[in-house]
Amino acid sequence: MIRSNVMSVFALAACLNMSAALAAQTSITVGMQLEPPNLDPTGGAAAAIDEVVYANIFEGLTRYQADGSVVPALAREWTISDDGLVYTFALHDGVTFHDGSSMDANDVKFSLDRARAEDSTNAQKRLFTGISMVEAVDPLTVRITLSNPDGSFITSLAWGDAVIVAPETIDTATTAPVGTGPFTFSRWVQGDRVELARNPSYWGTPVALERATFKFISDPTAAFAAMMAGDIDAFPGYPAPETLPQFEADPRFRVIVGSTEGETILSTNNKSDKLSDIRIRKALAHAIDRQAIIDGAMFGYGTPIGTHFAPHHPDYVDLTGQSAYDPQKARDLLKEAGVENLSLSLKLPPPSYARRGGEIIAAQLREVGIETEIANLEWAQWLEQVFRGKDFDLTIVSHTEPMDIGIYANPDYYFQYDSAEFQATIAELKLASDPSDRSRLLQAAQQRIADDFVNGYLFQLARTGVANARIQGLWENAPTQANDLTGVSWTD
Amino acid sequence: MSRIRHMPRALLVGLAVTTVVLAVALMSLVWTPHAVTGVDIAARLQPPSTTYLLGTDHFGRDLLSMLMVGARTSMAVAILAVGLGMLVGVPLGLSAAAMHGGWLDDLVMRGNDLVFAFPVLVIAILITAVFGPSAVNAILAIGIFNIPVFARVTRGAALAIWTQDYIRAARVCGKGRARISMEHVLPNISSLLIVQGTIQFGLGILVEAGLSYVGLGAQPPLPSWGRMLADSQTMISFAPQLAIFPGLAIVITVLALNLAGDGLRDFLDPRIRRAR
Amino acid sequence: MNKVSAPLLDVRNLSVEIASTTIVDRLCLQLQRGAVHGLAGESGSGKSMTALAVMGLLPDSASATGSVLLGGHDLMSSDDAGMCDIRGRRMGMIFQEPMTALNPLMTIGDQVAETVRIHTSTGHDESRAIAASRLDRVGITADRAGLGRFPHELSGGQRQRVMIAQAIALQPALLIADEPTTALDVTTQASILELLCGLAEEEAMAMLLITHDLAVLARHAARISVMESGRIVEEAESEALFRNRTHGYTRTLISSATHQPAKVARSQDAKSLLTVEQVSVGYRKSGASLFTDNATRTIVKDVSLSVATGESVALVGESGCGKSTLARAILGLEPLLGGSVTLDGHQISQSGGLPESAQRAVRGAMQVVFQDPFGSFNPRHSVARLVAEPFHALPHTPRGRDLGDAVADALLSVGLQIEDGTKFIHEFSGGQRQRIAIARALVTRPKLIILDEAVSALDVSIRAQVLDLLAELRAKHNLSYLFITHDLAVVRAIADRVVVMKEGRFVETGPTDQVLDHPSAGYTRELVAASPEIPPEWLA
Amino acid sequence: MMFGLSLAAASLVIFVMIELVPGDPAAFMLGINAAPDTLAALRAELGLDANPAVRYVRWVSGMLIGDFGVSYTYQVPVAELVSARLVVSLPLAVMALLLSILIAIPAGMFAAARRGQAADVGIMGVTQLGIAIPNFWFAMLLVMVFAIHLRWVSAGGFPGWEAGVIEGVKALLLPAVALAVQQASILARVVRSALLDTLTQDYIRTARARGLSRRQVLVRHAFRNAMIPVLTILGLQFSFLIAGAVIIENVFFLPGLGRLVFQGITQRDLIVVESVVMLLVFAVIMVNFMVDIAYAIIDPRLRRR
Repeated sequence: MIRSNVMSVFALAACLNMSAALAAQTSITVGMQLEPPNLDPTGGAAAAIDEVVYANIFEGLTRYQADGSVVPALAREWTISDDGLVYTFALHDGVTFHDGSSMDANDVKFSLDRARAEDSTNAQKRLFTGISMVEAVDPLTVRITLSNPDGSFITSLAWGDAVIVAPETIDTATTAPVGTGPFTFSRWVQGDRVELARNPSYWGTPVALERATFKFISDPTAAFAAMMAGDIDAFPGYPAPETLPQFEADPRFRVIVGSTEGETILSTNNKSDKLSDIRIRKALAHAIDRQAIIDGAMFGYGTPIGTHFAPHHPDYVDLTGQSAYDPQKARDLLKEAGVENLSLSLKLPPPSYARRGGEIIAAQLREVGIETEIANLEWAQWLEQVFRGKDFDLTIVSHTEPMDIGIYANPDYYFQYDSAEFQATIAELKLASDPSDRSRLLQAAQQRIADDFVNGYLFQLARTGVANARIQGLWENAPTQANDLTGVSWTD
Repeated sequence: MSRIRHMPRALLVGLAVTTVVLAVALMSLVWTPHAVTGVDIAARLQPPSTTYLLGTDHFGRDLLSMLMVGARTSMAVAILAVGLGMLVGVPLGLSAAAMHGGWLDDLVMRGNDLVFAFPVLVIAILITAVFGPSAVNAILAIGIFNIPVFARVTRGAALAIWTQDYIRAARVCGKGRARISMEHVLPNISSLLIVQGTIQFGLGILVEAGLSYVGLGAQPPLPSWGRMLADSQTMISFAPQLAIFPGLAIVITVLALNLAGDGLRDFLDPRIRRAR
Repeated sequence: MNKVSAPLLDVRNLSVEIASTTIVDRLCLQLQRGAVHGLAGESGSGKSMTALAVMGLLPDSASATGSVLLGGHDLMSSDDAGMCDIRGRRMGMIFQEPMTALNPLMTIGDQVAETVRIHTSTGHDESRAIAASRLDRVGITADRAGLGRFPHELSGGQRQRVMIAQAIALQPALLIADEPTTALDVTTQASILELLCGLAEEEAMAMLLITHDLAVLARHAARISVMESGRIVEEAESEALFRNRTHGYTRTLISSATHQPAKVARSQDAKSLLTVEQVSVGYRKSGASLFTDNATRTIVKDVSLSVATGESVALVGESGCGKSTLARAILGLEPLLGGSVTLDGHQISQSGGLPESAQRAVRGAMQVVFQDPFGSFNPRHSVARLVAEPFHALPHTPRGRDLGDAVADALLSVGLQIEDGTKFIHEFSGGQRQRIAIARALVTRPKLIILDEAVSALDVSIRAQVLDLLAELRAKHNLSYLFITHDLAVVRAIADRVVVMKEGRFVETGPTDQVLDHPSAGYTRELVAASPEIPPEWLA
Repeated sequence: MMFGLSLAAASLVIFVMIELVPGDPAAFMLGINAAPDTLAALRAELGLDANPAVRYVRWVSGMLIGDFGVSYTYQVPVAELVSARLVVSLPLAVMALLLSILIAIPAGMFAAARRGQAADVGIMGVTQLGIAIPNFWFAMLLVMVFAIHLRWVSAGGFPGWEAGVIEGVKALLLPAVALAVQQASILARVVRSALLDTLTQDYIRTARARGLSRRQVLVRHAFRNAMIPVLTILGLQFSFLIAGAVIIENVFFLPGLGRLVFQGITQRDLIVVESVVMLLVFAVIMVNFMVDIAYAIIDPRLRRR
């Protein structure tokens, strides 16, 4: 399933798994724009939690790699029954939690049962709803039975929300997480930083870094200053793309530009009486100059998209031509739809792609005779008014979850797209296992929403990072929200 | 000893600059060198030139035009906020002085102390969080904190007037407290209120800049100096004009208002003191 | 007195200018050791500027020329450092306002000792000892606690004694006293003057006593210089000055000071106009709770008084005795704690309050004139509007032309012009303002006017004119006056009857001549004895 | 008595104000795909389902025994959060205040002593400028010059006092300067005008007549008397500095109280906002109280016998 949470719209995590060379410098300070509210990835939704703890402190049965592939982690290997309902995992031997206790099948059972329990506060509870039973066969074997076959179950287990925790320490995990990862938690200065130290008794390949500090800087200017002043060694989700040319020109730094799973869209309330007419939505699409937005808001970083799908995915269809920038056509469409003096609300969440993009879109819409009333909202307000209250005409948001086109099949989702045809396509997709069928269905889904001009499709969010030029092993792209430091090291 | 008679000159400069800023702000209603609502990405971040006297911002908008409209935003917010403070604060202060020692006086003074005890910026942020960021709510947030200022200044000055014999004479004539407040007290503290108003005006511009700097002032596309600063901060090293000119605009305007306020204080009535 | 010895202070051709206005004009003055020299003159005559010029303490905006020799040493050519050395050591000065002339944050001992310490190398303890002995000399008991007291803990008279102590700490040769007793009560004034003159004689100091009050000089000064508009118009030995009255201005001053308006004849059996019965007035003490009983401070205690139609009654007493509070209570500006006030047969005030209508019925019948000619008028209203103000809320207010006529009448009757009605108050002098205040009081044709220290702030010559005006108006309109004052000379000039008040109570009541010439109460005797007077035989 | 009443009134105002803030902390914490039952479970866990009166009483009675509640987002006791922030905010405020005093008092005295001369006009001109400069802008310029170009100090952040007092002070230096500029300008003007006020008093003339020089009069008599208005302003400034550094803390990414509140507001961590605002109000009232005590120490007229 697909996840789209508020925090994750900022989330620009990184990956690149390289061999770690031992270097003289063994500590790193990594900048992050948002501070995690707590450090328990199984109890909180914020992407920032995973960005600190994923792969560093906590590990799951499987894990994402920098290239987006899912590989075994705590599970050495697994077998799947022919009906696709029973998964049997063999665990690594000799894995211990940071408190010294050993990790075994009971911990796995505890973690998964806890996540799917009635009173669970796991933000991705639905990942686990397909599980009907978890059994600890022996200390190193876990058997999981599903109620229905699920082609993406192994991927689900790689999510940060599915990491393995110990029952003895879970109550304090929010402030003192205890996992099995290569780093142990040392301390958290709320509002400033989280410090990690190398786990000397790590079961896997030991990491090169002895200490790692995540420092939280929300202000883009402060981020720029801290980076320039050398206070921060790497800022994978660097929030001020306008300054990247300066870093590029400076030999001290390396700019890392990668892709994210974030489709940045002009979300349109399809049930709004002003926008229920497809001609008006089409007019909006033609009124928008994507390149101007990418240049103006992201300073050139970003790939135009014509539908809700990541361009780096093999099944991506480039449909940008279908909604090419054509203000005259937009005006004609509006005339055809018989609307004049259209005035729309444009509610913008905090990230700069939304705030800056919003101003540009407002200007572009004004060109074709559509007035917008901009309201800059905080996330909490955005959630309340836009996401839950559906009280909006337009908003700009980046949907950063991988493969999340399925949200269009939910007619109650905030943009309220209700197409029986599309829903049928997705239902079919869920049952399809043949790769070419899946590919066909995914492409059909992309085409459908582009044809219906559900939302304005702007660009795929780039992951712009800056790092000290001597650091290697940082993730380049963000297949999931993480700052995996396991492969990071300094060169001389 | 050479003495520099600086006050009248400062007053003149202050008033002149304030007038110019006001005039520019008003002029922006009918004319700016370029439109400020249009976005022209191709023309972004241009250095000052003959076409764009102060250069362009990250959306290709003319900085000079933005500053002109920004002046309007800042001035309007500050004037209305101070107006709100006066409109509520002055009657409160007048009544408190008229009822000196009574429950109303107590209530007004306690209320004042209470409001003063709250951290201004934090509450302003809260207010905009409650009602949503907008110029109107910025006016409200700044205005609320102007109320106790004017209430206090008015009360202090009015109490001094109430001890004058002409107030006693009026009371002997059977005039009521409300009438005396309007007829005798208010006209005699008006110059003090003008001075305080000028100073609060300058402060209002600073607070407005701070609020819009954190994104809680006037909303785009309406330009405001504070947001212009916030937007351009990261570009200061390659487009310094974007961060320098709005900052200078704030400094110059506030400076002019403060000079005018101080000058007016000395000019209108050398006896009045800054009320605290 | 023989003038063989060289004068201690020799001022020659002293001129002081501020912003090219001459304040002191080619003034010459010689002072001898051990003698008190009086400097008399009305406000603005340049007396204080002369003193400040001698001390070298002129404001920065003033410039002085001429020469000031102290013991042969030219002060005018000294720089500030040189003057600092002389001030406090060779000459000391006492100022008028004891309430503000001492540093409120410093103990009196420290302030007196400071004079010693900055001029000598005396140590802390020794300078404190000197301070203690000097305070002892001026009558402040110099036990340790005394030295450690702060100015606010002392009365006005005591503060003035501290002022004297710090000025004479190092036994200077010259002491300048600028209106040293003007702000003090008459009984305190007498003792302070005795102290000063005693010191001058005992310590062989030359003293320059500056005052507007000729009677003070008549008693205390050996020689007197009379100043007018920056110049000394006459200088003579005291008695000779009063007896000869050579110069016209001196004559005016002396006659004004002793001026008696023509007595107003009136019927003795006139009916009572104002009756004050067992009135008490007070305040709730600050900080006292609403629920405690004895939380009030009573200012006026159970007094009764009546004023007949056409009668002029003076209410006399020292500051804080409650006379102004009583006046305000009669005017309805203060609530009564007990008793009642009746005017012209209508009860206008009683404890617990009366409805507004009770006062309105007789509002026009009673008016007031206050002391301060500067604070009595709203500076933003025209004189006509100011004068017309008492018509407010009268049952039958004249309008339009009638109103204009009434205002014009009132202005004319106090000796002003009709055109003056269009002017603003800052265009008038103090004396004219007091006339306007009287016009305002007259405009409703009242029966009673309460005059609260109405002539106290005026110079003697102006005061004489205003007193004449009051007498004339009283005769013309059969007015009653209740005159609140601290000045017995004024009482004598205007009152038929006098009431002496002390600490909130009446101590003596009776016809003016009888009370002043043959006082029966001890306090009245004290008051009369302390009031300075020019010996009548000198004026014969 | 007055004290308690003020605090009670303040707590009520704060609570009501916070009640009005739209946005559900639980919803914010769980993100946009939270299931309704998860949300309800969290709301119950946070105690958000009780009625406002109960929550008010719970909050106030908790504070009375030093329990400020548990942060919704961080899930640690608010008291812990606040004390961690105070070790940054308080030293910052103290440093800024000290800087401001060190600059303002000599400057104000110097200007007062040379009233109307070029030095006075110059100092007053600079203070006017100091008042007119938005401190966040000034902070920005400071960072550009001292952190990025000269690299003398770090651009922001706080290493913690365990990194050493010198490191801590160094990290707070630029923010303190940015905060102090405006405060020092205001204070210098107040010092000057208070001194000029007292210099016109009668007792100054008396002291001059005693033989004190202008300088002696300024130091021995005028200064102490002028301290009273200066103290008033200092009290106000300290209160402002504790709470008013929100923007500056953001510019320098300092983990201070101001940023905690700001973050609390945007993340709907209302219990933190409530408690910190209450604490700030309490601090202001305390500071005022201490200023009153200081008045009494300086001015014998205000001492109770």
